[in-house]
Amino acid sequence: MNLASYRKKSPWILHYNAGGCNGCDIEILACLAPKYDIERFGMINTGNPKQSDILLVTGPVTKRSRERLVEIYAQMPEPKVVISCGACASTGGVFRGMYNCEGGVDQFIPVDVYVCGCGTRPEQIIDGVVQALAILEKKTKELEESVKLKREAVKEGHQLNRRHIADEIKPVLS
Amino acid sequence: MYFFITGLFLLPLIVSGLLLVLPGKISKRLVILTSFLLSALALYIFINTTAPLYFSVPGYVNEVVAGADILLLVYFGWVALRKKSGLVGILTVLQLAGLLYLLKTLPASHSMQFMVDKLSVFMFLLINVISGIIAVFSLRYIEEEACSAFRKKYFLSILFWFIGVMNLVVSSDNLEYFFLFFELTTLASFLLIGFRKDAVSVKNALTALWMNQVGGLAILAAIFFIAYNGYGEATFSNLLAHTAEKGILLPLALIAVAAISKGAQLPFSKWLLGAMVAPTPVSALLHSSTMVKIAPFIILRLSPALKDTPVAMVLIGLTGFVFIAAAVGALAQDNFKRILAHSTIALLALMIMMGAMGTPVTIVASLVLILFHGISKCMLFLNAGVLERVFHLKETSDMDRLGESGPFTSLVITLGFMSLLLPPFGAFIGKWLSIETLGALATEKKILGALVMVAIAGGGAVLSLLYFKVMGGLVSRSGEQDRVRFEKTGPIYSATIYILLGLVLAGMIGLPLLLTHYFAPVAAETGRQAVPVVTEGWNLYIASMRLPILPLLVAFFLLPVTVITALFIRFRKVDRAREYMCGEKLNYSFSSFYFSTDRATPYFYAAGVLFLASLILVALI
Amino acid sequence: MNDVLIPVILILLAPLLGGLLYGFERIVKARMQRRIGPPLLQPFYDFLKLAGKRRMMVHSAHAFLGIMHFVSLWFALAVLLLGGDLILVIFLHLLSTSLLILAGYSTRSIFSHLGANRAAISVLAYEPVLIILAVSIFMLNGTFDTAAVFTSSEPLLYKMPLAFIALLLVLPIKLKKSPFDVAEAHQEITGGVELEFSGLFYEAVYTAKWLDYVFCYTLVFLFAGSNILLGAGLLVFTFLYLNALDNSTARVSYKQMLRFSLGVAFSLAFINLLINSLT
Amino acid sequence: MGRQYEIPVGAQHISLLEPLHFKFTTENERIVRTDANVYYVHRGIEQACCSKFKFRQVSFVVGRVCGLCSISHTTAYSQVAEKLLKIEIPKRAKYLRMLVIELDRIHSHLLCLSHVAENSGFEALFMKTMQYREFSMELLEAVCGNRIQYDFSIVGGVARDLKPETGQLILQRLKNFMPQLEELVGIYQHNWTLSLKNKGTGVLTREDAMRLNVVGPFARAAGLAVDVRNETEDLLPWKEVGFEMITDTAGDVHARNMIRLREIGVSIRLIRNIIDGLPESALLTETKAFPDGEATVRLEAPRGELFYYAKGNKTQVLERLKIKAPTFSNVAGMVHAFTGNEYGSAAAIIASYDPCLSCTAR
Repeated sequence: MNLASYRKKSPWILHYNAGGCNGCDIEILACLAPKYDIERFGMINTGNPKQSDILLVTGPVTKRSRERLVEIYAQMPEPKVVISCGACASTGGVFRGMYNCEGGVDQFIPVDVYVCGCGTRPEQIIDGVVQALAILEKKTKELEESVKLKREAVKEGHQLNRRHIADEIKPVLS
Repeated sequence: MYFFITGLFLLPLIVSGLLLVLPGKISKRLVILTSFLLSALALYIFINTTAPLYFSVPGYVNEVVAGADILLLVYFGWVALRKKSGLVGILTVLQLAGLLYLLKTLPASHSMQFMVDKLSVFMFLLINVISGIIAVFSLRYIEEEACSAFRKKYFLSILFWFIGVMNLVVSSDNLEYFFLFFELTTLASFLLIGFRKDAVSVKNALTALWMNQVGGLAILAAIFFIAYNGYGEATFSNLLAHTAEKGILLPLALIAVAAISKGAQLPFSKWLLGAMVAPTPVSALLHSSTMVKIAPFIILRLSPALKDTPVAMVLIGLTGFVFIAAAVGALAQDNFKRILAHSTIALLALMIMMGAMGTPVTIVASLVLILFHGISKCMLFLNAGVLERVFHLKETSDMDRLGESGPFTSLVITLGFMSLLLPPFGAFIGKWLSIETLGALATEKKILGALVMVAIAGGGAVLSLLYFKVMGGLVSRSGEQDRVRFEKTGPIYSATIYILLGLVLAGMIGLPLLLTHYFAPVAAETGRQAVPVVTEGWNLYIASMRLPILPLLVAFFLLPVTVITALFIRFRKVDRAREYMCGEKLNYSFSSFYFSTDRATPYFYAAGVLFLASLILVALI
Repeated sequence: MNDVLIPVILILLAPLLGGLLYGFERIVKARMQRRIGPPLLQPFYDFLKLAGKRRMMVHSAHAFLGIMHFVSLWFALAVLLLGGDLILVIFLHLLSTSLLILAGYSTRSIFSHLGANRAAISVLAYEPVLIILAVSIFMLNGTFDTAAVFTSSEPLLYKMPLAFIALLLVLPIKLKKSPFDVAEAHQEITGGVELEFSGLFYEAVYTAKWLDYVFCYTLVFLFAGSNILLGAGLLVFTFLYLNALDNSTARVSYKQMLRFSLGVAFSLAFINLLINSLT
Repeated sequence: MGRQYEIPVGAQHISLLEPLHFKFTTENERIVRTDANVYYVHRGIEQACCSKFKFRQVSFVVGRVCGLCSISHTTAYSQVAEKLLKIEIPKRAKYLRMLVIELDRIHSHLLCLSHVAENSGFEALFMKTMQYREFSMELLEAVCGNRIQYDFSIVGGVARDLKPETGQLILQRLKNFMPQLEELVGIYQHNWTLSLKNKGTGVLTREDAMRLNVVGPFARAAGLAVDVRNETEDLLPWKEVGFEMITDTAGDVHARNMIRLREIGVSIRLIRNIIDGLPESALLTETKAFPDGEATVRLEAPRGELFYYAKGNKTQVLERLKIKAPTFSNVAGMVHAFTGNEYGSAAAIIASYDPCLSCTAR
């Protein structure tokens, strides 16, 4: 029995509206409701980036939302999956080119699943999340392998507050 | 042995005199040396005392005592005149009249003036070791005080004076002597509280004076009633010899009133809170080893006589009420020292209650509380001094992020508060024993027991909330350094606090041993009944109370070790993340809950007065 | 032999039992809300997933205190199940709570602070009730040892029904159930103290919640004495009661919680104590 | 550390659907001051409508201003464009617009109610309300072809016709919904813990409501009888289909819940009347003209008065389009009504305002 394969059964979602029209957001809310009930898949809407696996982003990224989006994304621990919900989150949609819009979510953070529609239907969101589960599992494996590789290369005793870097940077001109 | 005991009495007094005249550098060494010497003496006496020692002093001392009494009262009268305090004046006149009347009517044959039994020795150890540490601490503290060089010497001198008088208080048997020493501690505290000489200090010093004078007056009345009821000499041992007689109830009640006034229980709680204006070592001294500890000491001394009397019942009721009232009062405080003061009052109430119950286990509980509360409170107060001097902090609400600038201080304060609250610390064991014995009281004494139980349960929870509230700001920090760097507070500050921290931890580890070899014998002699302490496997039985050692041992790793480790531990190979701020990157201000008890305070005082009146009434009826 | 073996097995399996209980509760809750709900083993899937996450923390002290919260809670549970002194158990539980509260305070996170503030208030709300409960039990049995309660043939429930009601009233505070889940309050402070934990460290806090289930249900079980049938009945009743309550109430404010708990639950426990002492 | 505690809510917070930022300054969790920052979602729609899109396309763009009340936006824009074009639309189109607006109002109000329940910590009620809400989403899908973003109103009329069987379906589903609505009213009205959380919190008095110029259910709960449906008859014949004003006096969260629940009842009656009296006529008035001149339109969206101003210059592209959303009027009232409440109620109060910031910021 491979315990690791059960990991994908617990995706906790985090929802952020980066400047959309609320349409997709209320459909995400509808997903939680009894008719669609995504808790069947073990999903919880945590509202807390530190404990989430899946980031559901809706809406085109406005200039003010951009930093918050990246900040929240950075606070999520790997493995993490980003789903852009709806046309405007995926590409900017109808808002593309407006002066305060920066375009799709993938301009700033890597997006794994694009969900189409304006607005997306709950079924589509659920479908997107289920696709994300497979990606999540793949990413988990990748992460574990990379961690294994890294642990051997890193020497002890560096500064703690940074990610360890295997090799020192040598000055080009000496 | 007499020699050493006399040394314990006289050495601090002599040093006190010397400190006034010696130059600074020598007096510094003298203080440190004397502190060591006193501790060593107390330890030696403790080890070598097996049976109670009764001893009398030459006859002329009686006259000296009487003269000193009158002189002291005259001084109080002068203070009253100069500060225009009517209350102090009236009380002084009353005391003077009572004293003169007693001197005139009482037979002058004082046979045994002093009694040094295990309880006294127990107190010696507490007084001399803890006060010694405080004296050393105040060397540095008072140096930074803005006052003249003479007043600095004067301050140290009174500290030692205080220690000497305290040693005398806990070993005097004769109530007249006891009265003198009692009033002398009052004097010492009056001088120390008024040390800074500003308006608030003077006012609070006067409050302390008159409140303690009420206690003195009560003692005089007790002496009178002992003679009036025909019990002969007014000594503690004489009182204890007449246990279970109705006539001694009134003197007992009166002495209990004295204890309540010294112990700052409710109607008298104001003076201890006001004492906060004094330099911090004074607070440490008053709270941990001297002054307020007279209250549980008196009750413990009288506990065989008090036990199961109506007076004891009222006393238990009063202290139960004080416990919860002080705890609630503490919640409303923001000043660090005032919070400590309230928690002292609450715990003193518990000590007095345990003493008044007088069963073997409760006496052990009372003793455990006296000792460990002394150590923990001393540690906390000295840290308050450090906070004041090094970090310039007085209010808890300003102590936000202390964990970053002063990791050691914040660690010690956290441990200090935890030691008053949680297993496996000594003070907790005392509290635990109290709750368990109160269960028995609730079975026997029905409603009273149930009410007291409620007060203790509620008060305990309120205190825990209070401690959490204070610790909240202390431990908060935004990140971590690769290596912990303790702040430098100077050798004297850090040495004294290290010693106290060591004592807290050592007391906790050695608790099973201490219970068997230290507290049990003292309690046996104090309560006049055997205190069986048996170790069976992993359990320690005190009378019928079972103290499982294994959970406490594990709790040791769970609490102090964890809290200390938490400061030092560094997880490598774990990435750091920012705190969650809803995606924003702004800075926000923090605070804890605050509470206000302004409306309740008058009712607390009123209830205290009612209890006090019923204390006397019960004894009369 | 049996007196030791069963508790030891229970203690070792406590996280497992708590996890199952939690999973089952999520299903029951979902069904009460007319949903299908997650699978029974969902908490364990969560557990496995959290173990595989990248390790992140705010700082080491915070993470370490979270882990020690779990350890000390497990220990408190062990002492309870092994028949230890009830007062000691309550204070050991307080110890574990205090470690979590300290952890909450140790960060500069606003919601974590707020959660710790509220958790401290919750302690004030339920702790006196528990202590009174312990003393009431002492007055009936003459000992604080839970072992004596587990083996006594006369269930406590018949003698102290009011205390049982008081316990039922404070259980939602401990288990962080509506209407008294102020310390966790997802919509207000997004989980409170737990907020800053992630990955492996959150696992400790998450699993500690399961232990709390076992702890609370053991307290309920105390009321049945050695009568296992009654005990099972009480457990089922409490389980249904808690879920029904959770699903039919909104969260009250911390002040209302404190008022209710100290006013109603504490008074009930006190009246029970009085009745016990007078009879 | 002081006595004051600053609590941020947003941009990302579980109790928010949209990015907005509140900074609550609290004492013992009692709110003493609120700072609100609502312009996270500004996208620049107005400018785009006057430059990128032709005036017939704009009705689809302004629908994306807000997903909750897109029909109100498209209808309001269509109306303002029709005024610029100086055309009168067929009566059937008017009735169908009203039908969809009212259906939209039902779903929006139920969503708001469920959000209040969720933010009050009443998860089961959230689930129940959301479950009951699904019927309105299904009806909207049956009428317009999409669950949200209907694009139903277009310049000159409506895009789709209502089939008779769909009308019957609506009546049938509404009939089914009536007992459910009564059940919801019962819970929102009488649940003890919910009323602890909702009664007396977030109070906005009538005077403040008037002073701060609030609109919609927020104002009606405070006792102000403001409703565009009551005031204008020129574009949509509300009175003809039996509109009725509903107000309350308490002005707290509970009153707002009650207003919404009762307005759902009114909407149901309106829908029944509309379907019963649906006139037969064309759906669209065709015209080849270009917009010219200036015009304003007011329309009652679920959140209150929606205001459109447009200016045409006889080209395909509008010269100016101005949208004033109801939440914009309410922001001042929202910030005001927090003061003195527990922070614990703040999430519920936010939800009870039913803020729509994508409308406000555009």
